[in-house]
Amino acid sequence: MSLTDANLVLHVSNFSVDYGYADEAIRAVTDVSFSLGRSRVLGVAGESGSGKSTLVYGLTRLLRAPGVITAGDVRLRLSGAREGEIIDLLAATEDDLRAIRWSEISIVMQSALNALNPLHKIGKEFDEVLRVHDGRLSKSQRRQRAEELLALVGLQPDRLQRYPHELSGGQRQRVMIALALALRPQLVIMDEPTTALDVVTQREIVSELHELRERLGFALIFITHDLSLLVELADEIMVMYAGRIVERAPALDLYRAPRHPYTLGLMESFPPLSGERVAMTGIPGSPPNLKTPPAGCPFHPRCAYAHDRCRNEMPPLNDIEDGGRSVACWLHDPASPVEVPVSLSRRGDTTPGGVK
Amino acid sequence: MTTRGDIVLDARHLSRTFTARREKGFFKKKYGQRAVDDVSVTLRAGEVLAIVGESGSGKSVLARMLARIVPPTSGELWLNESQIDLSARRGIDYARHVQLVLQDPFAAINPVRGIRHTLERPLLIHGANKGDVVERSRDVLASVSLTPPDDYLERYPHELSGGQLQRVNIARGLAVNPSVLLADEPISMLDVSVRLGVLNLLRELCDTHLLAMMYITHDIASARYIADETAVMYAGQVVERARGTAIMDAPVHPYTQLLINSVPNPDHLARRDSGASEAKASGFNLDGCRFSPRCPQAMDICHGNQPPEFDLGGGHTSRCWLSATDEQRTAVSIATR
Amino acid sequence: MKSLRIPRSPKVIVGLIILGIFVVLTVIGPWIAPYDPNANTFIPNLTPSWEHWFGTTTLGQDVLSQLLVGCRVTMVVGFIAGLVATLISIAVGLAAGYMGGRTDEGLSLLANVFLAIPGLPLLIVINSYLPAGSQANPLVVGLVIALTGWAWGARVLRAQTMSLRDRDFVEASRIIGEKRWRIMWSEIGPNLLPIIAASLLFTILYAVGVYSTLAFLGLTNVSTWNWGTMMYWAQSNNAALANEWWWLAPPGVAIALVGTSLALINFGIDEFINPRLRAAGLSARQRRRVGLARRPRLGFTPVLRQSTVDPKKVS
Amino acid sequence: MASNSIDEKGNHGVTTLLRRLAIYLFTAWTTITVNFVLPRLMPGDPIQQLIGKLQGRVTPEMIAAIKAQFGQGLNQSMWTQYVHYLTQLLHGDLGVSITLSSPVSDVLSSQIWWTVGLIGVGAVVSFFIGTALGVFFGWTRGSRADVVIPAATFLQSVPYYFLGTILIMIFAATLHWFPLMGAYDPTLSPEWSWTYIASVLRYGELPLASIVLSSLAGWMLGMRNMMVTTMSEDFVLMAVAKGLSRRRVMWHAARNAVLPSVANLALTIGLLVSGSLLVEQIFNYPGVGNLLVNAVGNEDYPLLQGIFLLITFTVLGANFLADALYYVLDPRTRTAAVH
Repeated sequence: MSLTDANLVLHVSNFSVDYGYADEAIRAVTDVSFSLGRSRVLGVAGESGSGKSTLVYGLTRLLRAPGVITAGDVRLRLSGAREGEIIDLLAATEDDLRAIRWSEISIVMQSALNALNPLHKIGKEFDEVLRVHDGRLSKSQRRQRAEELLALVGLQPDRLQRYPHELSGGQRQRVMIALALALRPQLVIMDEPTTALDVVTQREIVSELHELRERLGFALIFITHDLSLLVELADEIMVMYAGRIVERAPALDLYRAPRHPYTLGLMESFPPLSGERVAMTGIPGSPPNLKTPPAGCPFHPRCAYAHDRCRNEMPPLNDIEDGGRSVACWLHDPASPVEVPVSLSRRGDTTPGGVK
Repeated sequence: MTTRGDIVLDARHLSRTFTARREKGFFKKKYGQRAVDDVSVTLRAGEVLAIVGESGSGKSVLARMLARIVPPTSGELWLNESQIDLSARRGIDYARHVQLVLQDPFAAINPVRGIRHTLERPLLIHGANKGDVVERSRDVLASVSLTPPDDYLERYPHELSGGQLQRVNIARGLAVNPSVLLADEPISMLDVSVRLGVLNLLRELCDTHLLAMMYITHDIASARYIADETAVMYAGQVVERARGTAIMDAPVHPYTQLLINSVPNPDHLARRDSGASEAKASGFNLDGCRFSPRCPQAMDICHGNQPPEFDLGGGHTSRCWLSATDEQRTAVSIATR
Repeated sequence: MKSLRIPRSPKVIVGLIILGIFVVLTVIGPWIAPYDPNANTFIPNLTPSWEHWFGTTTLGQDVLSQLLVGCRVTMVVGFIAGLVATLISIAVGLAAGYMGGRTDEGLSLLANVFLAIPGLPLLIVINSYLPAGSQANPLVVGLVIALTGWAWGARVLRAQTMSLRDRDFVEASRIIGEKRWRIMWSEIGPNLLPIIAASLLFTILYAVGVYSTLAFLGLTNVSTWNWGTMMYWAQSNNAALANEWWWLAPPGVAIALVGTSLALINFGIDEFINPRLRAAGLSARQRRRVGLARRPRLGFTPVLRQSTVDPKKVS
Repeated sequence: MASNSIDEKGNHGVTTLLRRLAIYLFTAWTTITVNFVLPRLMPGDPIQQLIGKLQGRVTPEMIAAIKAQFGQGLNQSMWTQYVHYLTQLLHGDLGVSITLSSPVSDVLSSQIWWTVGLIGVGAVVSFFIGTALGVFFGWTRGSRADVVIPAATFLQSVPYYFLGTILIMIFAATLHWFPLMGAYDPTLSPEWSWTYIASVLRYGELPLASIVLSSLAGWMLGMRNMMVTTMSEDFVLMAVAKGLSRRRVMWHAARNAVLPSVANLALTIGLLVSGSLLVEQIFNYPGVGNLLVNAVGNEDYPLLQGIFLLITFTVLGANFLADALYYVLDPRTRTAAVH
């Protein structure tokens, strides 16, 4: 329930979020638990409406009205001067939160153009966070620091004099990443930071992110709908569907040997860039409407292996095998009347590229 | 009687330059000012030609020129072996033969009109009998697997999911039985899990109706999945093209190679050199090879001379000096000196 | 057009009720007026009483009767001017916004000129040159008001049309071969309805205000009863100095109420056009009911340790 | 060689500003032309009627001057008259006021400062207070402070002349807190003395308050809407995520939200001036508004026209200043975007 392991940065248990109040409320995130180790990368995959963004905005208490956190416990281990202290994010006061924001947790939003104040030069964005959180820095020190940060993401120092609209999409997103690292936070959250960019730019930014993380050692929560991208980037991946975690596994294990039919379906939704061309099916149907979620497992209407129990009972997220994997699927219940298909029972150490 | 492989739409040397445009109010035009520069494409019955490119590569402008809603600055357009008079206004007849399906289904369907209106309009415009219209709307909905059609006909766009809307969007394009279907990034706005369904639908429509189809995308893997022929565009030009999967399996042009290496691919987890720096990431060259400022293999010749399309055999071409013979390069060097 | 539903907030309902009352009074006002508004046979300066609900004027006239009779002229001029101005602005805004190019340049210039010239002084100048007979004619005055009041709506509609013109569904209509006028009318038009409605409300508001102002200045025929002329007579008889509030208040409050009702209805339209304005907030009572200690603040998502969602729905 | 986009529009912000200037100049010319055409084209020939009425009441020279100004009885082509009219305007000659028997330009230059002072100060004060209130009520949306919204809506709908009259009735006639009317103590004569200036300020309080009160609600409601809209932008949430103080976050939002208000400034100045002209009528305050109403009543067409031109030009000038302010405040108008 708490953050006993000193190597953990964040511990989340039974976290739930609603949108709206009373009769109009819908359940956007249900019963999410996970923990994140120092310098680890956690990938969150899911389609629009799966609750992945709601989850992280909720954790950081940044979710806008009418979002309401309805259950859970979120603990963050502080670093730096407050090393060893543990803060309960859901019980924290506004002042507590303000003190740890950006210095301990920073966030990169999907659209850098919208996230940067259009009236501020880039330099001012850096100057502001540095000044607010560290009053000891002089103006020239802040400027020097800003230039270092830009250099870190491969941008020229003269970009500080530019306005956001004068930069290209890739440059803006780099600025956002540099800004997020400005105070050396131990946790950085990135919400689809590369979705709006071209693949080539995405590749450049993702590579940079790798280097930066190895160099600076921050923990990262990376959200995207692109599972392949996550497999490259993340240590561990959570797949979300209809507000719940349906599968959680180390990245390569998830890729080589998915256990949830939805994860498998997602993978088979990306045609491969090599090998034989074969017909693929994707996932039939469409994601559920959260206002009227189906009874039982929310995925059952689209699932080829659904049986009676799936239609009536919500499967819990259970640990399976060893190696820290868990899946929420009745298929893997010992009492399942349906035999687990080969595609969902492969061993995790099979050669890469086995999923075709 | 059309047979598979017949040339339906043939575009030769199409170019489009956008001259300086006056700012109108606070609204910007949707596609940028970059030109399409001397692009030739051939669409064949029952085949899919994929155009792959980044945003701003000119692929959408190309599609709009083929649909004749953006007039080309120069070039020729042949439909069913007769030349189209590009100086004339696009007639209703051309619209019946060539249809364009737009990218974003949420934007491409009028939010305040019902699905029925959206499907009936093309039929009525193109002279369908008022009595038949409902029946034909049902048929076309069924052909994009929205069944039973009556469940959809009376609904409004906000009541449908993205995947369903995109099917309606495609159905509208199909309603008049066109011979050419141009699909502009038809899956990029959709949820990941429904993308393949739409791709499969397009392929199936292409095969059953012997449609000549152009599939525009920034996702080269989806092009590999669906296309009979693929062309890669960069800065308004086709830099490489090939039939089948040759482009993905053995890319020749450095840009194509960069594109393919950039696609997230867990099967090749070896760290790729990002080489990310601004100098490489921006700009294109108007005098020489457009890609030369970013190209890791650029030679002197590339900066001052535009490469032509070099034929590599089997319909595979590459617009790159690397594909030229030594004699060809020498000839150009001498000529420019 | 199901999706064009204006939110039915209490504001909109109150606005519709108030406006409805005045519309009814416009129709029946002169018939239910207890006295002849011109009759100056009553005791002057009576405070409100059962005989004279709103009292009498210094001239011995019944204020209620003037108010009821004046309602019709004021409202009719306001609505006619508002309607005509809105029609002009639809035509100009749609044509300029959709056609673009020269048409747009010309029409926009025209609208910009009318926007920049201060309306009331222009109106006063035009009005003063009108023959005496026309000045007295509310219809003529209404049309002149419409002439000075269309440009704002045209500008807003033009901007909106331009943003719609570049939207994919309009392009899709062009692709299937739809004719230009049909795209404007059948595809773009329905999407403009909320803005047209807002523009209509504003021009009516403007017209009622301007017409009563002209009347207050004595620039219309002062023997035609409307709410402006009532204020004109009150002002010229120094009602304010004599503290005759019952004479001043009815016309002023009536205009303010009409204006408020239009503005309240417009709140609903605003929230429809711009969903961000929709009340995300809860009243204090609703908050207590769902168990929130205080108003949700930006960046501090409230924590409510019990879900409000029916557990059966989530199973 | 390498360039980001084929056609760079480097300084289109300045171009936009110059375009606005061109529109205002065109509007000024239109106004002048309307002023020229209206009396000549109106049915019933109002000028002929005026001259008829004036016979015997004013000097023959004046009648001749009016005839010349409005082209009566001269066998000149319209074009010649028009050129003559423009030439006179360029020399600052607006004709002679019939009722005051002095050049219109003199009359106006002696009265304009009252109007500019009162309305100008009123406009600026109400813009700042209204905007500040709008920021506050936008920021606290959803709290109890929301109750002011219906009240402000009502206040916004109150016709100005009614508000002014009621203010006089309550605060001047009944409570005697303020002087009843006029611009200064009638026992004083205009001079640069402290007593006189103090009297002007004292007499200006209530009219100023009425202007501020009547236009405040409009600014406030508009600003509140913009504030609410802006607060749902990502960069405001970013400001919170960066751990900035509430004041600083509010400033981020307010600075952006004020832009549409400034953009609207130009549109609203005309309305504001129109409404405020009444202030002089109601408070019996000197100034062009008062002159305007009197000119209409007396059919003093030369004066009427002069006032109209003056007001229009002032409004156009203010519009241009507002546009320039917007240009200064929003960097996006100054530099082209890279796309």
